[in-house]
Amino acid sequence: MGPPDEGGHFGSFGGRFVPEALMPACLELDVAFRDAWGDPTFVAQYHDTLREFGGRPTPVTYLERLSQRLGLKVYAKREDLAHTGSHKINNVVGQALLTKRMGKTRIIAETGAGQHGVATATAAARLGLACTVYMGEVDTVRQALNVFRMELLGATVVPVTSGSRTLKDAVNEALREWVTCAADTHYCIGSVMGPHPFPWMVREFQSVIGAEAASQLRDFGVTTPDFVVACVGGGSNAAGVFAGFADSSAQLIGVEAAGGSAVGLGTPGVLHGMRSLLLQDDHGQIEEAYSISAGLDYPGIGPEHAYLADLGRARYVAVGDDVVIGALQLLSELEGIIPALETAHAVAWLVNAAGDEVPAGSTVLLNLSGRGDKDVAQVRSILRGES
Amino acid sequence: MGPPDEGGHFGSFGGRFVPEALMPACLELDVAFRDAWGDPTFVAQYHDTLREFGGRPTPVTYLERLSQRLGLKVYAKREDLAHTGSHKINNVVGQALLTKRMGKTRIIAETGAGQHGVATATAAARLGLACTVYMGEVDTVRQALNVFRMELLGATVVPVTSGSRTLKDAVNEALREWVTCAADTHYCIGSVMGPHPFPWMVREFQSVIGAEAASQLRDFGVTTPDFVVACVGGGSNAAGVFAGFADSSAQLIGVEAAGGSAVGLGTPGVLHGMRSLLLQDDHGQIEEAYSISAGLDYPGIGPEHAYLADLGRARYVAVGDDVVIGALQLLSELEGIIPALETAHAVAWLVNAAGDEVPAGSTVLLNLSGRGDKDVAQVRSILRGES
Amino acid sequence: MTTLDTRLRDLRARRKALVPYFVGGLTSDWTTYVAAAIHAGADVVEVGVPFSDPMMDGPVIQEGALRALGNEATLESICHELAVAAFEVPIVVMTYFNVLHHFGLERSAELLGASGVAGVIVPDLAIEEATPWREVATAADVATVLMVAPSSPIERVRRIGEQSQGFVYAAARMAVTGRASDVGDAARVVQSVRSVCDTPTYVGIGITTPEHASDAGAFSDGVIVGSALVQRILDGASAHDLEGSISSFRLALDTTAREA
Amino acid sequence: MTTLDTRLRDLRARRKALVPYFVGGLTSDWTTYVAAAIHAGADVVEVGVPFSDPMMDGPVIQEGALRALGNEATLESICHELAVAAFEVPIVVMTYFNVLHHFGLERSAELLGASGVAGVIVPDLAIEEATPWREVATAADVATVLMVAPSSPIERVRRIGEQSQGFVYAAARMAVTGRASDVGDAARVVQSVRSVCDTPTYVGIGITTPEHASDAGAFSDGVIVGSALVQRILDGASAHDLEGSISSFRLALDTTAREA
Ligand SMILES: Cc1ncc(COP(=O)(O)O)c(C=O)c1O
Ligand SMILES: Cc1ncc(COP(=O)(O)O)c(C=O)c1O
Repeated sequence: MGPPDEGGHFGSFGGRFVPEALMPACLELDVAFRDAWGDPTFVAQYHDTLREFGGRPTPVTYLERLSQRLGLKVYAKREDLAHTGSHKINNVVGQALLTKRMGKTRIIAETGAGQHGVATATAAARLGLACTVYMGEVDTVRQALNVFRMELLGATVVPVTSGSRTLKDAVNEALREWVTCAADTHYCIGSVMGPHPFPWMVREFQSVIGAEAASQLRDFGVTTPDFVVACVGGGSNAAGVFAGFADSSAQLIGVEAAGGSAVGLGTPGVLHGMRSLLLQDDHGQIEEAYSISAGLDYPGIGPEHAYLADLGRARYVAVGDDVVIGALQLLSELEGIIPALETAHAVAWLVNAAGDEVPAGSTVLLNLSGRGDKDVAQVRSILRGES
Repeated sequence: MGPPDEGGHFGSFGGRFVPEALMPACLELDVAFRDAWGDPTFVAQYHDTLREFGGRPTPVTYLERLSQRLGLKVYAKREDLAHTGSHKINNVVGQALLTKRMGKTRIIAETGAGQHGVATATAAARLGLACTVYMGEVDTVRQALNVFRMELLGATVVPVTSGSRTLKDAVNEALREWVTCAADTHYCIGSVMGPHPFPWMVREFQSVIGAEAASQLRDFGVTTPDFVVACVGGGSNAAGVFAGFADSSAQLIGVEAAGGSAVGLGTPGVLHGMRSLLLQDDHGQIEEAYSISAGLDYPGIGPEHAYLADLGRARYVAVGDDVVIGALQLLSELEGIIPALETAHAVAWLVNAAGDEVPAGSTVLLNLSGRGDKDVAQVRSILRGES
Repeated sequence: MTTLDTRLRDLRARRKALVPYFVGGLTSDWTTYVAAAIHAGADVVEVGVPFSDPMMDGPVIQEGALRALGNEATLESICHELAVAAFEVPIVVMTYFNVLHHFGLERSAELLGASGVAGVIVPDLAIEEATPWREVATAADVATVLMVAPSSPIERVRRIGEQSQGFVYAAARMAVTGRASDVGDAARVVQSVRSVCDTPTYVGIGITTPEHASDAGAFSDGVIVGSALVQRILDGASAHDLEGSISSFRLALDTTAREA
Repeated sequence: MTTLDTRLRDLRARRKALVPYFVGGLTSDWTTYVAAAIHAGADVVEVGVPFSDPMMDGPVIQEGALRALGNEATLESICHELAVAAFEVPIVVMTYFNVLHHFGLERSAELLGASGVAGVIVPDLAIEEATPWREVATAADVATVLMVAPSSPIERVRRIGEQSQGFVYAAARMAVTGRASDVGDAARVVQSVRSVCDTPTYVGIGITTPEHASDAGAFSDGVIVGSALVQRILDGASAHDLEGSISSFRLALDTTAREA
């Protein structure tokens, strides 16, 4: 997976569709990121922070009992063990360090369920940056504990009351806010989305997942897995793990939520600064995604994924809410790892595809993007028929 | 910190005060543990499992902003990044592997707030052992989500309705159950307590904390920290980290909850199979501990700590509930790490002692025993004056 | 040169341009507000085609868009109503790029042109991505009005100035649409536009009162008044009520021009 | 040899021992239950001194201990009442080690001895840790009764047999106190005790019905009946009611002995 063109295009996707007011900030960021990413001192600082603070490298775990059950060899990349409980920390550490390097003192972010918000607040606290997080009002109620976590970390959480009051509106609001304060504030976007250079930059910050996993698999004697499987909301964990295997023969599988399947059900469009595949109605109005997992509740997908889908280099599949809980239970019981509901989508696909699309005996790298602690209350109510 | 004598005594503490029915199991365990711990294959398996599955080594993080605030150099050993969110995993992985080695197929455990129960259920799931967890009925209500987590992991949770229906009664009940099933079942105790060989064995399994930390501190150029600080419930995380510095000049500080301060307020007694310091009334009836943090709610302390206190090798201090929340907030805001309430006791002591008992400029190793996610709802209600 | 270019250069010779903004489809009789505005002295009318995710708009115009979407307003329905109304002053449609993209760039340009729309403002279409649209729009004689922001460095102002058709939209401040208490950085922005091109330059973003209009009119070629008017419609003002407001903007601008 | 050793060897020559268990302090008139039991043919009475954390006891005796603690029963109060009652049969106190440890080993032994208590059972005091206590207890002529479990390997049974005073407590099953449906592994346990020593051996843990008593009586020197009786007291049975129950245990044991 190479860099996009100068304008941030991956094939016909990507680009930079933002108000002129934000173009200078996007261009400044592009220059700053290129410069930093080519500077061994910055790269070392990024890796050191992730190691010393973020808990990297996360291990690869051979899932022996799941493998037996499925007739496969399944290895899990354990992003659930990263600080704050998912891969989100990789990205925010990179962006927060870049913020300081650019001489900015404040960071803003959008968040859906709160994972990216908590991660951003965490990196901001650690580095002494002010932090404001935009969160749909509906989500602030559903995820009140994450609001409190962000506040504990010293961040200000702003409930977004516009539109559908969920994630996509939080992105809109963060962008609106960024217009007013880009001089001293960096917008720390939470996935491989938004205007260039975000999709590329976030992928680069997440590619540590794939780089580590490729070398860790070799320690297990696996040169190239047959499949690399990751769930896809915006697509950052998938992009990060795919990056380690782009030049290999591994089949790359991105698993979307059926109710947020931008590749499966979307059409090309422009939102949040990028051209990509989007869920939209007949008039180009963006539709809301719906998924059991808040982190997959996004009506779009990162532009690079749209491109990989176009090329056929990665395949995108969708999994319905109905099988996700079962997959979460299976992994918990067999391996002692309660995955995030987002991650459980990837598990669910694998369980279903084993012995079929994924032939018996295949070697699979599953990106275990996050832990399920945040979801336990929800899963409990679902299993009790309370929701 | 050497091994206890053959009968499991650390000075006048420890020993094996159990019904005859359990003596054979304790003796068998003693033999099995000695044998395993001397067997490089087992030791490698233990370390491999912790590395591949448990997320070890956990990093040491230099807490730059807290250090500045306190005028100290504070390093944190990040057990919050271990799988399931605390040091508890080190112990349960060791005991679960030993269970298999002994040819047993089932594991039982007590739990208070649920951390040790979740960790045990996790290790049992991973290794394919059956698992039953005893939990005070009061705690099953207070910590319903942890009950559900254990169930997700395939464990059976038995609410204990005897006595005060909390942790100490759960230990009693687990021991009672163990009497009936020791032939095929291992009792996986959750701290450095219980009859010999538990206090010693659990300390050995936790000493990975101190061993790692000592070597990681050297990477920071610190040969010997001036202070090593850990919170103490039963005392397993403290024992584990102290083990790396026993032969050094570091001052070892164990921080108890004021309402569960077995060293500060206890007297020698016999409970749960060990002679140690206990909270008890004038007639030798055990008193309930009370602390804001469920994990420190134990009326005793591991026998080795009672011994270290006697010797003066370690110092035990107590911290009241009132300063714990502030310490949790401080670490969250300054460092982006929300600690467990248990851990926050150690932070609270350090904040208070900085510049006084802990002279300005001292180097401190803080054992960050666990993450605070489990406590966020409680802290929120406290700060809102709801409880 | 599009027709809009010609008309607005002519206009400049006569008076300061007053450009009220309305949300297409906000009410079933929304075109009567446009007519009233023209009657009160509007020189150009900006008509918003609603989009679900209007990232350059503040709460007032967001609310307007939401209501219009609730009324099932679409690019086609609004174009149709504009075609029927056939207003005498130039109409400039404001919408987000996805609306055009989804309908098809060429198809959109043709529809707009055929409906008598003179130009478009697409706030999320920066110069870097604008070329494909500009080509088809120009072919349909639909001008593409570009925006200059206070943050735009002079090289960008130059490129925007070169490419913007009809007029240059000078953003008075680093903010999304909404009401404000002054004309912000407008003078500096207009000055930088003037230094690189000769296109008429109108000030928008935060123009809320006739005083703002007269302030901005002193150094620019006109003003765009959006949220201040839309808020009144949201609050229930009739087309007749609006006419009064717009007249006072007209008066303020004309007075400024005479004094200058 | 303690006095209890002598008395129980004498007893063995006469009949199977019936050892009912009561929780000291469970009711204010708890000693009347002891008296009734003796009247109904008890040979020895086991009296529990309650402890907050009775880890060898099932729910019934736990509940009894909890109530007794609620009544502020202590080692001293129970010893005092036993001293006043001065029962003619040997009294064996059952308690947990912390109760003695806290009061002081020597002081406890002296208090027990002075109160006429003939022996103690301390279920959490295994042979490995028992010596300091045994020394002071023996000095006060208080026997220390030890327990053999189904899990005890023969070498341990030998050591327990050598050290146990008064009788050997043969646990019928791997369980804490409670009611059960049979005599479990008692025969095997008693047989292993018999193979290593000549001390009278009583079966306890789960002896619930007169049938169990007669079963166990067939191969042992006596039975201990605890939870079955305590449950009745918890349910409100009077001393007189209990007397009837204990008589039927007596009858069952005596019949067995005659048939053997
Ligand atoms: C655990 C986890 N996995 C996956 C996602 C989806 O994001 P992405 O597709 O960017 O990896 C989220 C988002 O919150 C998440 O929390
Ligand atoms: C995070 C954490 N720290 C400390 C403790 C106290 O246990 P110990 O003293 O055995 O380390 C617990 C117990 O649950 C815990 O969860």
